[in-house]
Amino acid sequence: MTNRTGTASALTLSLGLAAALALAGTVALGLTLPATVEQGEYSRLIAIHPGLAWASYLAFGVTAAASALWLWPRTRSSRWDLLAGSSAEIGVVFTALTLATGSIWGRPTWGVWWVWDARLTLSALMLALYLGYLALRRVPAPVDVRARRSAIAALLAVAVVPVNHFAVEWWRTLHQGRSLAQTTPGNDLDGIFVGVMLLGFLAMTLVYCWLLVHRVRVARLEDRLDEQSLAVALDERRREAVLAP
Amino acid sequence: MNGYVAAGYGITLLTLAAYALRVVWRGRSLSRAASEAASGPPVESS
Amino acid sequence: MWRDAVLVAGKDLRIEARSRVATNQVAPFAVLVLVLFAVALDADRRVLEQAAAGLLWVAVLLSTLLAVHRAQGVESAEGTGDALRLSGLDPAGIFLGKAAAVAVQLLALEVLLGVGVVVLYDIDPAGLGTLALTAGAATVGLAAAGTLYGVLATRSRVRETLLPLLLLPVVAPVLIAATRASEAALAGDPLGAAPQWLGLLGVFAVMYVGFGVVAFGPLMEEA
Amino acid sequence: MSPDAPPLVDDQREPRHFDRSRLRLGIVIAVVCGALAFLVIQGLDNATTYFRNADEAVAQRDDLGTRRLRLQGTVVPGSVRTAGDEVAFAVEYHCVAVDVRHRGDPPELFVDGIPVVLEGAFAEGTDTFASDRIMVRHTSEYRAEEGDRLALAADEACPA
Repeated sequence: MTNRTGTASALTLSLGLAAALALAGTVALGLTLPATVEQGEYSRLIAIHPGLAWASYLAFGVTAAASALWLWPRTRSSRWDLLAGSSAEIGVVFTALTLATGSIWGRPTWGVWWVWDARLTLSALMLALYLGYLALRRVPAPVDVRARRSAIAALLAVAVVPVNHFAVEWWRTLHQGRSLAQTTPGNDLDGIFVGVMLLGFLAMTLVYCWLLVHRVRVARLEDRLDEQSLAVALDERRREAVLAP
Repeated sequence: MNGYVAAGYGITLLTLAAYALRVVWRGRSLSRAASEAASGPPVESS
Repeated sequence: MWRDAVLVAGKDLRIEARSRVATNQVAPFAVLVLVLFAVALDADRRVLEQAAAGLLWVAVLLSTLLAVHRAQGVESAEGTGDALRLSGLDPAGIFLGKAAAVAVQLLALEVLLGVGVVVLYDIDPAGLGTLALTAGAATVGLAAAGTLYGVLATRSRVRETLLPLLLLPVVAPVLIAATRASEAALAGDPLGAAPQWLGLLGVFAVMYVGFGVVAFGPLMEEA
Repeated sequence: MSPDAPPLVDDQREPRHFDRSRLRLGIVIAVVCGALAFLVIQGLDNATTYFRNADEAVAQRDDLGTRRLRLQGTVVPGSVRTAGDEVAFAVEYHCVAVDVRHRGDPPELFVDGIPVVLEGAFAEGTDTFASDRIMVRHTSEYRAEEGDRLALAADEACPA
């Protein structure tokens, strides 16, 4: 596979296929969920919204774990830094989508687009924190400096994830409690909804993995090209210096 | 189908597709640039 | 560690006292923010009264950005940062010293803003003990988090815009908790909510002082 | 260890420095964990952040005055009356009911027997809550639309 261009491989092809299948299944089943008493048709959004939120937690968790592995001297390797940055970027996409779908669900069901309860406030803060993290990564700096800085920032930022997850239990929120902890086992309809929701979790996880592999490869290419262009520039500068007199 | 539901699904699928395309496309252009750079800068006659 | 902290704090405060930037620019800026809010909301005096606590802490937050920016700017000029790094001082001490210097400036500023709120917004200063505790805990948290993120954002050309983006989400809990605690204190705390918010402020302060003590060393080694 | 072979100064210093930073890291981790644990315990305790339940609001009626707050309760079945641009109904929580007057249109999914969060304040001198926003609070339980709605209201029966 020497002549291929791009970041695809057998791994991403199979991951992508699985992700597409799971996502298609989620959408098909999600859109045909029965309407419910409390929420009418709007309960159909449960197929995607919790899955997106889960994928964003997963992405930020991976960022934190990779950052810790970079900081630990025995496992230090540039690959953890690239993984952390790539995962955070995907996590930001998922967080933004979580907020968007939640807002779209909230308007007809709660009656408002947005409220400042603990869950929503923390989700917004989570998005802002990781936007800051990505901005920090974009600051031009030597690779090692960037890695150390962003690893520490990632470890500081990740605290918001568990607090956000349990916020619905620690504080009173307009947002409903954690979905899986709240269902009643005897209720058939709960079973259907939980099943579709779990399929949504699977689909979003696969989409995340597929995106992550591609994004890490892109990040590695970016770094390599930066190094090369730096080397070329230095080379030219040297030649100019030799030719100048 | 209800507008809010459609909007929720639509925004999710479109955003994910757009982001995925961006990443893949960037990977292609970068790997092309990398292979060009590896084979040396294009020779220019001066 | 503690002796180094006192040294660095004394140095930073002396620089601030001599340069007079804090008294001539930061303090007037903070008061200006209060005045602008007052002008914007003056039509309904009740709104101003209800929002006083929030506005006070927003003004403090904006001033924190300036103070942190100054504290880092002192080190990035003319290689003083390198001198500090090579001085053999304990990084944790440097962190505590710089944070303490910022905290002292912020406390002075909060007293000034408090008086400003009483005068400009016509607030009856009640619950002074709770207010003092709130200001103390919030200031320690703001100074510690500010100093930590200040050094993260330092040495980059986009520092002016990067620091607010990094710091504001982090200190948002301080803004919320300090505002709620101050509101409760001003109303005489009829519902007993102030201690809970004070607890949150204390937790935040302890956590960020801890993070700073551990993380400041590795962050200073870079660059 | 033999007493006649004193260790080199460097040998003694390096591990001490190492231990110290280790110790410091340990202390900080312990302190941060303690602080987080405190937050969790306090958070579990601290239930008053976003809204007050109807029974608590009634108990705190005197302290609340005409302060704005959020009030949570279940819409008492059969209590909803519409008059002009106002809706009057009652919400209850733990068998304590509060009369509500709401200005404006209630949300689409507003019906008897659902839990709602209201924004507003007690009207001066009365125990009526003047609300200007109704938010419907949902649980994660799902019931098919054809199922009867009375099942929702019958969950908690109060002594008359």
